[in-house]
Amino acid sequence: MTHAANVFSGYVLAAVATAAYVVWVIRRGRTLGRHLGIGARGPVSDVADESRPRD
Amino acid sequence: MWREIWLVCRKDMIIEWRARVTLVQIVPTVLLVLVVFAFALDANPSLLGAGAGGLFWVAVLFGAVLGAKRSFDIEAEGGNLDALRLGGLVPAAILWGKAAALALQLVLVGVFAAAGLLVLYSVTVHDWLLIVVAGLCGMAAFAICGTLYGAMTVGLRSADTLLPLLLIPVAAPVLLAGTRAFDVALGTSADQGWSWTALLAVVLVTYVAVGWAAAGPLLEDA
Amino acid sequence: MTDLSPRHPLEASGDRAAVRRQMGRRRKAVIGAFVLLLLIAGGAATIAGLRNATLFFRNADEAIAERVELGDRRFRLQGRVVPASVAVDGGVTTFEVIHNCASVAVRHSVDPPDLFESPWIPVVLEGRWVPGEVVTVAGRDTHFFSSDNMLVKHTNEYAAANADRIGDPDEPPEGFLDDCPFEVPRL
Amino acid sequence: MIETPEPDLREQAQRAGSLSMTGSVATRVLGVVAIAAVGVMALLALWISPADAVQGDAVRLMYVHVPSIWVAYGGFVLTAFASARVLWRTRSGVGGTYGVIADRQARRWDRVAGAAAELGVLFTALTLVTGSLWGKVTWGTYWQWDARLTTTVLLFVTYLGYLALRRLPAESRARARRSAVMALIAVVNLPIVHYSVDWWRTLHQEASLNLEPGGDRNITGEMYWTLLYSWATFTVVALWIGIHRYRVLRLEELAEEASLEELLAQRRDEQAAGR
Repeated sequence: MTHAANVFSGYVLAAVATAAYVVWVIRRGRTLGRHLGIGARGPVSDVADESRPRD
Repeated sequence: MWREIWLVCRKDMIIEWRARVTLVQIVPTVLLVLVVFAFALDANPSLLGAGAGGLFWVAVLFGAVLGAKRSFDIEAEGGNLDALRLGGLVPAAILWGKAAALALQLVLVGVFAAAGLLVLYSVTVHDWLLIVVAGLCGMAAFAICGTLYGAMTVGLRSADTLLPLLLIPVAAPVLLAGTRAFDVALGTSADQGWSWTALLAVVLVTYVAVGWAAAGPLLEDA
Repeated sequence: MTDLSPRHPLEASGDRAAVRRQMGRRRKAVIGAFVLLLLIAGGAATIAGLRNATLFFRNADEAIAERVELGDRRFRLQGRVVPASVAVDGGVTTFEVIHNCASVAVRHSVDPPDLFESPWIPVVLEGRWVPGEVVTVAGRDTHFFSSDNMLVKHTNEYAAANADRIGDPDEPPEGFLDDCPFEVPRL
Repeated sequence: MIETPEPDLREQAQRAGSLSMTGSVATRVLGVVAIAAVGVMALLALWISPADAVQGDAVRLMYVHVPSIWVAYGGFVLTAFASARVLWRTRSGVGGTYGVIADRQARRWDRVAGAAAELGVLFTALTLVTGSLWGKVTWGTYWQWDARLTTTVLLFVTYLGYLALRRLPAESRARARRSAVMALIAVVNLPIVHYSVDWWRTLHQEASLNLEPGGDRNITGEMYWTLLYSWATFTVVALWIGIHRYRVLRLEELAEEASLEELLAQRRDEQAAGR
């Protein structure tokens, strides 16, 4: 009985934790993208990596 | 190089001699840790003897965190670190000089903590040589770690809270090996004390190597 | 006359420390390699030394050999449970564990975990030596091990439960008892 | 005075037609593959693969526990590699030729290090939790201070510290360099964790998969393939999240720069108004 319960909770925990992280990452990307107004230019992967040099 | 290390070390020791922060603040705090543990374990005095080795190292680690913080606090004020570098000192010399000074201060802390153990916990020492060798290796390792992470967090606003989080996991091998060696030297365990001391030495050499590699990137233009 | 010869940027910067650093780089690499070598050698030596240091448990044969040093101190004991020796009396489970052909009689005072039921399972027990005449599969002994905590140390072998198993489940693991001068009774 | 209307960013994002700002065709495909793979994995691990002869159903925790730590190892190794590149790229700052490209590449590697370390921490946490649950049903205890468990928890805390160090506000190049040094210190613990079961006596069992050629395998066929499949699944999932996380880190940098520019503009306006 405890075997099944532990296996079950292990899988559920792993799934929930990973899913929560996925959602957090994607939502954070959306929020930041909107904040920066990148939405109009398409997803960030298409925006050139134009890190400006220091000095 | 050696001269430069000596200069930095002497500078830190002079500052310590004038301000006496280690002697007047860190040593009493470490002794207080031992006293508080004694209160907490009062109901079972035999536990005090059994845990003496571990408590010693926990207390010294605590002292090392405080010492590392202090060691870089004096550099953060007024851009001292930049001044040292502009004075032509090699980053490695700054790092090793500060580490040496911190190690000396930790030895001071350790001597007081050991005296505290003898008095408060009434332990008996079976093997003084093991205590001294393991103690010196462990404190040198603490000092190097402390200096590295001190340099990493110098001038950061949340350095006070971050330093223990960074330092304690890295210092854990020292804590483990030091405790085992002390347990043997205090006669509470039948382990192989010198093997653990050898592990301490290896950890020490590892930190020296890492410090060697990291001094440049950390201090050059951080 | 002005010197118009091109300068190395390091020279031009007038940073003597930087010049020295550049020159010292090769020597640094040699020392670095030396330190690394020392580190590997030292690490290997220590690991060899600590391999036998008892960090977590003592095997049954070592526990018997070190009985005098251990005295009445607590330590962890490891061995495989002999299926035929298991007996439950009230809350106390008695059994024997074998490692390297040394057998230790155990009195365990707490309910064992589920996997204790599997034959020849390796277990780690926490407790101490207690003097007392006992008879084990290996002969007479002057001490037994009094334990109050049992951990099942399952092996790294995995096999399907429903596969056809060869021989009876009471069979000891292959080669485990080969060099032993005694016979182990079966269930 | 003519008022220019504020552009509705939300609307713009919707017009861009993307569910996520950090997605691309590649990540979308990867995401679908990952989710499908997880479904198949659940079926394989919980249903099709057999129960263990000794452990029974508890063995099914292995298919989460072991791949998690493998992916975490991979993440930490990638962090160390990327950190080495950060230091290597930004060393020798003398002269101007190195400047722009080197700095850009260093920043990219720094982002790789950050994203990989975060995934490593997540999967180490999963390893610890599932291992604890597994330990309860097999060993009979949730936790023991044996060498493997202790070193793993230290690994976890060390990288938590690394992430904390990364979050501290600082000049971006100094921050990248500083955290790179720490990542290189932290990765030393990795071989210790992995070989702890061989070097010391532990309650934890030794590695089941012998990776040396010709080494014998301690797992029977179906379980072995399920384990390998789970590992592949975890890798795909980690890659998918990792790419997104990398892009989010890029966005964070952009946001930081933007806010800095905004502040500068404000200051300029103030001065202009004051004059």
